[in-house]
Amino acid sequence: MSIDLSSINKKEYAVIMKDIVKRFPKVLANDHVNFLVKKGEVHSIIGENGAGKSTLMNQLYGLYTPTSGDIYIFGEKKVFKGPGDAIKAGIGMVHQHFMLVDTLTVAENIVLGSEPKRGMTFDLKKARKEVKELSEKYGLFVDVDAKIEDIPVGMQQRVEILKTIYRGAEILILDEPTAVLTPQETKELFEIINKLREDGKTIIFISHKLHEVMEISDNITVMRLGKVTGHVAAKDTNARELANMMVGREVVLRVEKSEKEPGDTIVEVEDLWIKDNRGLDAVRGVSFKIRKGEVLGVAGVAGNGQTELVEALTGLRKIENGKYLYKGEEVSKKTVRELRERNIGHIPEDRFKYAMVKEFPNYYNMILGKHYKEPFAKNGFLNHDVIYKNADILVKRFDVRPPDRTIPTGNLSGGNQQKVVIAREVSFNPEFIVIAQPTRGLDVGAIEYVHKEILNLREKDVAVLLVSMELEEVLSLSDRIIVMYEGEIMGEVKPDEVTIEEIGLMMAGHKLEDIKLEEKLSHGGDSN
Amino acid sequence: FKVIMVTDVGGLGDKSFNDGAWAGVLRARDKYGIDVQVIQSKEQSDYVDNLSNAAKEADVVIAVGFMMSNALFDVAPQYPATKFIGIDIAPPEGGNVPKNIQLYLFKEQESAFFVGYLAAAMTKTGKVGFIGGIAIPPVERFRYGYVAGVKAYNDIYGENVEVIVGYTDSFTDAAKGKSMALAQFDQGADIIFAAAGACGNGVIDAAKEKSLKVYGLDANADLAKIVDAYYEKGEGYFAIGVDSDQDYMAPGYVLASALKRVDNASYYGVRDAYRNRFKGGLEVLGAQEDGVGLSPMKYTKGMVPSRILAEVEYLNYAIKTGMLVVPDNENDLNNFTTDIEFPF
Amino acid sequence: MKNKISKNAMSILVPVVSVIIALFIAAIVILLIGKNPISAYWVMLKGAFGDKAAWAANISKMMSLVLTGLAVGFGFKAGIFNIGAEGQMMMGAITATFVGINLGNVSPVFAIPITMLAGILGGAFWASIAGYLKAATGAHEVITTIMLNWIAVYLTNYFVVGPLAVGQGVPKSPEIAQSAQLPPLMTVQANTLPSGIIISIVMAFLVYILLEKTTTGYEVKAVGYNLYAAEAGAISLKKNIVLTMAISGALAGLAGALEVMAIHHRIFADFSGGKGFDGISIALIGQNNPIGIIFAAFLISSLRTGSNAMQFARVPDDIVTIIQGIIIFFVAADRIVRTWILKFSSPKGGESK
Amino acid sequence: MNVFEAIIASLTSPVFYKLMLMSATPLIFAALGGVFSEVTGVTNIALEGIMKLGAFTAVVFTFYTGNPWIGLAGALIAGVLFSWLHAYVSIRWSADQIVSATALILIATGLTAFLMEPIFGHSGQTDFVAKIPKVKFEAIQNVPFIGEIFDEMSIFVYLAFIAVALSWFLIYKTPLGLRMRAVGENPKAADTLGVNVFGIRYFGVLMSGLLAAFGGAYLSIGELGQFQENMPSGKGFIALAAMILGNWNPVGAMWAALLFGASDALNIQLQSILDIPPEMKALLNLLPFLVTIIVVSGFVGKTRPPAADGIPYEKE
Ligand SMILES: Nc1ncnc2c1ncn2[C@@H]1O[C@H](COP(=O)(O)OP(=O)(O)OP(=O)(O)O)[C@@H](O)[C@H]1O
Ligand SMILES: Nc1ncnc2c1ncn2[C@@H]1O[C@H](COP(=O)(O)OP(=O)(O)OP(=O)(O)O)[C@@H](O)[C@H]1O
Ligand SMILES: [Mg+2]
Ligand SMILES: [Mg+2]
Repeated sequence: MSIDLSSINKKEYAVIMKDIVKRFPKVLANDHVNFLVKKGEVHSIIGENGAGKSTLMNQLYGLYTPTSGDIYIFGEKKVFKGPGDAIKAGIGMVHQHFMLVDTLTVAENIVLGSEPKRGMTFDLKKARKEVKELSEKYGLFVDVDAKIEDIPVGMQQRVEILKTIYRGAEILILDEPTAVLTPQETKELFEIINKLREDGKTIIFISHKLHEVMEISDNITVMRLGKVTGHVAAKDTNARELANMMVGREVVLRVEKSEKEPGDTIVEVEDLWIKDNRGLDAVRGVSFKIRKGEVLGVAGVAGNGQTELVEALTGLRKIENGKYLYKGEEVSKKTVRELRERNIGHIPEDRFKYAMVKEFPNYYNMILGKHYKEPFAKNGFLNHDVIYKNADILVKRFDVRPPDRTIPTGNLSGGNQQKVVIAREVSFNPEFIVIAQPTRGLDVGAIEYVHKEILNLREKDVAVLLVSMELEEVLSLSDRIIVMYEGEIMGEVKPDEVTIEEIGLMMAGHKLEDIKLEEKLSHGGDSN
Repeated sequence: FKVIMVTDVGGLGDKSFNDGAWAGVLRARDKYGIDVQVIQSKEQSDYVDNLSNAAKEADVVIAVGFMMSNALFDVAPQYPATKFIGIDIAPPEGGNVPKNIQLYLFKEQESAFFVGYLAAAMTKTGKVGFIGGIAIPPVERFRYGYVAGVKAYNDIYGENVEVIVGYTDSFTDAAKGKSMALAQFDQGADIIFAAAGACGNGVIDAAKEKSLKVYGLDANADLAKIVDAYYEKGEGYFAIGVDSDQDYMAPGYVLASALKRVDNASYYGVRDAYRNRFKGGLEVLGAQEDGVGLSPMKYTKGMVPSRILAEVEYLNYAIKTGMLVVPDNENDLNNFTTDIEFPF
Repeated sequence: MKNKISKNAMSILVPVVSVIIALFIAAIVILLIGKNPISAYWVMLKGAFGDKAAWAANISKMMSLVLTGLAVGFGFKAGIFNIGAEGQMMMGAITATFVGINLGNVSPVFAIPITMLAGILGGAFWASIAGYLKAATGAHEVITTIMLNWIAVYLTNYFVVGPLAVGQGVPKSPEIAQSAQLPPLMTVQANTLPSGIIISIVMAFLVYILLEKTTTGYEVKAVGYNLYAAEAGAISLKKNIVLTMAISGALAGLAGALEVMAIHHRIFADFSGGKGFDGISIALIGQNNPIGIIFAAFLISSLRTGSNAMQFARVPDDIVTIIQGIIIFFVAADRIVRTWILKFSSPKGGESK
Repeated sequence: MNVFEAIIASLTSPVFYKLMLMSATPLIFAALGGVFSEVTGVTNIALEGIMKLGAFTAVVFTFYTGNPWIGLAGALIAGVLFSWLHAYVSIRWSADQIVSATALILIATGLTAFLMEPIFGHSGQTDFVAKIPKVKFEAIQNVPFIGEIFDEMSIFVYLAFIAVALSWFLIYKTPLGLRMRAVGENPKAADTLGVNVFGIRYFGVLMSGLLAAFGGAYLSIGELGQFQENMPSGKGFIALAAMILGNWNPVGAMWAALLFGASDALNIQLQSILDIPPEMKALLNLLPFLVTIIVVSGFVGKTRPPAADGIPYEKE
């Protein structure tokens, strides 16, 4: 599938990528890709994990050099030696994994590489001023003097966008910008995108969330296995059709959970207090119960104590105060190992950091946490036969690809890494499991899979604490939902008895009873 | 006729006993036209290997340095046809020296005695310093002799010159030697004897720096100017060298050197072997045997009153004739007194 | 990808080629000072392997190098940089000597293991200080082990001129009991082939088993690769850091004990001769693999033994330090070497990747 | 005099401060070198080797030209060239930085020992050469206590503190410094903004060579006028510790070096003041090392290296 450049008006296009081939030592990541973006449009790219979206964009941004193929920016042919060239050509990119320097301030991050100077010194004052002005102009609120490590992801996202605007980007690439945002933040982002579009900027948007793509795009390009498999205008399609185009089969976008009566209470948390890394109270007097076969969802904007809660419940963080009862036993002072001994499982939110040892082969990652116990070990010696067999079974049962127990887990794609982690935790037969952000960055196919596994756990009478920023996910999987704001619980609701607005209000810090009260007042006799 | 000298880990260039021993070997070469070679040891466990290899090739093997004792006594019996010379090496614990080994030890205390006396006589502050490397026996013998020399001066003149003692715990860290010398100068010492290998270079440097300041001279000032300045100001700082004649290292600032004629030992040993007069056994070289002594003080003679020079000369005579025995251990040092009276 | 050289072949080829390059560069240097490199190397070869005595000297050196290499390599596996093998080796020697001279009249069956254990515990204790400080306060092990090295040096000096001093001459401790001395495998004139080498090699295999077959090894590696995941995987970081340091120190301490028991029979100042620091090079050349470390230790001991002999060809032995440096340099720059190997082995020349 | 009085006597003497500065100066230079390299993300445990080569080259150049300033220049060039080897393999070839630095230490040790014979005709230590002259500032000279401290002080001591100030300024107040810190924390982020990651890292490592060589030159032509085989005697490693203790910050590294210098000075002075047996005096030499350990674990706690320190940056 080649395009004839003479037949189109090059001037109309902000970006033309023609016949792009990008070959990595082991994969053909882009296979003769043609990709055209009109000036001033929002153009989305969708596709499964590993389809080659990021790779394509990295070439547009000068990070990778195409193996072959040409790039035209505003009709002019360009060869980028590095991001510097791309920046000069008016391209800005917000990467899938944030490219921020944690220890520098917001202003420093934004001006890095094109710093304002006074004499030979770096003019921080001017940098702060310019950033402030820009942030006001586009409504991208940031705290210019805060260090990146101290600000929430939503603000980090805005910093990333400001970085591109600061350099005068005309073409903005946003690679999965919403993966870590709350619905509210996503909404704000879309407002910003619309503002930028009105400003005449061209935007390339990558996302796995099809309803977002539907909402924001003018045009959509679908990629599969390194190739472009389709172009559609957003107005001519729907989410289901897009999903099918991406995956090449029917996908269930929303799982249905069974009707089920939960069992006895197994986890009971009362007035829990936990501190964050800086020593501030991150969780403040939280209480809840979870019963067997029940999924308790935790919703909330990231950074409101969920991470600390998860770490505390799994023994990774000290509980300052309060009760943590598990099967009637006080376990708040127990170590990770002691909790694991009691069949408490954990699927951490940061896969790379907490869930696996990248360098270990799959068979080792599949025993991490019970590696010292029978049948995997005896008298301090590992039982490799059992370990291999265990891995073979899990690889098969959880459909890990490629199906090879010896591959270092770090060499798998994100979705398959998550499968390894889930396989491990499920195989440990937990009675209580803490699951955090289980589908972050995964494509629709993989998400479907993970959701099914979580419901399977529920079927098996496991108590599940599910922390997720995906409201959809929490709503569809949980039996009950608690919403956290600044370390406190704003309220507890059942998914089918709550509206998105109500949850949104709670996430913004309104207590459930206040919301109910207000509703009663405003609607008067309407409801009852 | 081939001679191979094996150094200890200090190696050549220590401007101390390895260099001294090699100088003696070279003297023998020039005199007798023999073939000589040096092998340097990198670590303690090389000694056996190097001595053995040398023994296979040479008629005479010289082991330099007390560190090599064990290796020498292990190797020598295996090569009865080769003659071994052990410099600064004491006999094994039992006391029996294998027949093919000639050992040389030194009465370091005697040479240190001279410089101790000299320092006590020359100090303007009533305090003198001693800087040792690691407190090994030869270093300690230097200290005993030095302190005894000061005591002798105090006894004779009813003075109370004090000795400040410090250890760098290294034979190589010149920077530390310098710092320690500056500290001792600060404590009131004006003359310091360094028995600390290459650390001593730092001590000499410190003395020079302090003196330059007092004299108001620059670093390249010639000797005559230094001597004049010393007399004019009536004070100055000195280092005292060790082992070989180190006076040249900073002319006018090194008062004297306590010589340990390692060169004589290696020369005697090679000469005897060459002339088939090799006896084996232990020989302790003192002032009497020209094994230790005072440097000629080529640069500083003009700064020392002739009476003091004469007294030192007399003490030398006293030691050589056995009138005076310099202590070589802590106990004797504590009990040391002298009733020497100068005949002039 | 036409000329595929297997990963295993490559991991052997790289050090071998590095050695060749280093010898080549050193040959040029030798030529520059007007000596004949071929005869110099020939003497060196003979010096390292030429006769039984050469082998004995060579293996004597190798004995503790294997252990210090293992000590450093084990630390690296756990993500800990133990620069302190030197000090741990000295402490091991001190404790082994302490026990060895105070044993009285017991049978070697007890004396040997007890003395050896004393050395192991001495080294382990010394390293554990750094491990404990890291675990408890976060003190960087590079700082603490460097400082502990110096302290060990000064303590050794103190013991041999102070409380343990014996006899005149060399400042030294008394000889350890006859029963605690490891009998040599073979005596060639003054050189002995120490039986300690067997212990070293066995230790290498034990470390291999520890790393590959036990839960301890699993945990140590997990912590080394990713301490966050390890912690979430029910592995106690603090316990592991202390344990890793202790094992690393135990290996170095054993090196000290073997030097005492098999070779010197006592301690004296400066007896370790930098073997602890050599452990770093050896671990690196052996790529932290216990079996690789055996060969790396043998390489270094051969170079050292050979270099002593090379002086008879009137080539300064310092050239060997340079050679060792160049070898390690190319081990570091293994990618350069790989590229060269690929170029060289590919018929067309070039075109890798 | 009891120990307490001895310590007071020592601390109230100007010589204590002089010795502290002398002992700290080479450490400051080398530790700054370490900071430069590691701030950009390349570890450099080769400081000891670079100092050694710097000390040696300084003497060699002074020996041939008679001018110690040319000696200093020679040392700096040698330091930069030598550290380039580390930079080249670490940056261009993603070499393991600890391995490469270990190699440099060995090469420096071998090379200096090897070259001494052909150049000076003997090994072990070089001949004496001219030193960089000491400086005097009349203004300081006349202040009572302070004047004595800075009496006859090597210009290197002043330069060390100027270097601290300049380094701090460069790293924290200039665009280049911002880029250095960014590259050391997150090279990829810097790269995506068009910052030349490799170039900055080269700069950091070469600066570390320059500064460590400065420290080496101080030891040889700054104080002694001679090179000795053992020359830095482990000071490069202690500087490494000072860099870590100073939390990879020029000013912090300076304080750490001064702390070490102070405990070293105290050891030396106490030996001169206290009347204790020789082996106890020898034991006092432990002091600086003990103090460092105690400070590291007691007071400072965790220090944090640049996030990308020691990790090679690879583009694709
Ligand atoms: N640096 C690289 N080296 C080698 N292979 C790579 C590299 N980056 C990507 N690939 C390969 O290219 C393929 C495409 O990856 P890419 O990151 O572009 O996918 P993607 O479409 O962005 O996926 P996702 O939705 O997960 O972000 C991957 O499957 C991988 O095999
Ligand atoms: N820098 C790299 N070098 C070599 N291979 C890489 C690199 N980055 C990624 N890969 C390869 O790319 C494949 C997929 O990686 P990638 O992270 O792009 O997955 P993905 O399919 O995009 O999944 P996800 O969206 O969950 O991250 C893996 O097999 C991995 O080996
Ligand atoms: Mg990806
Ligand atoms: Mg992607």
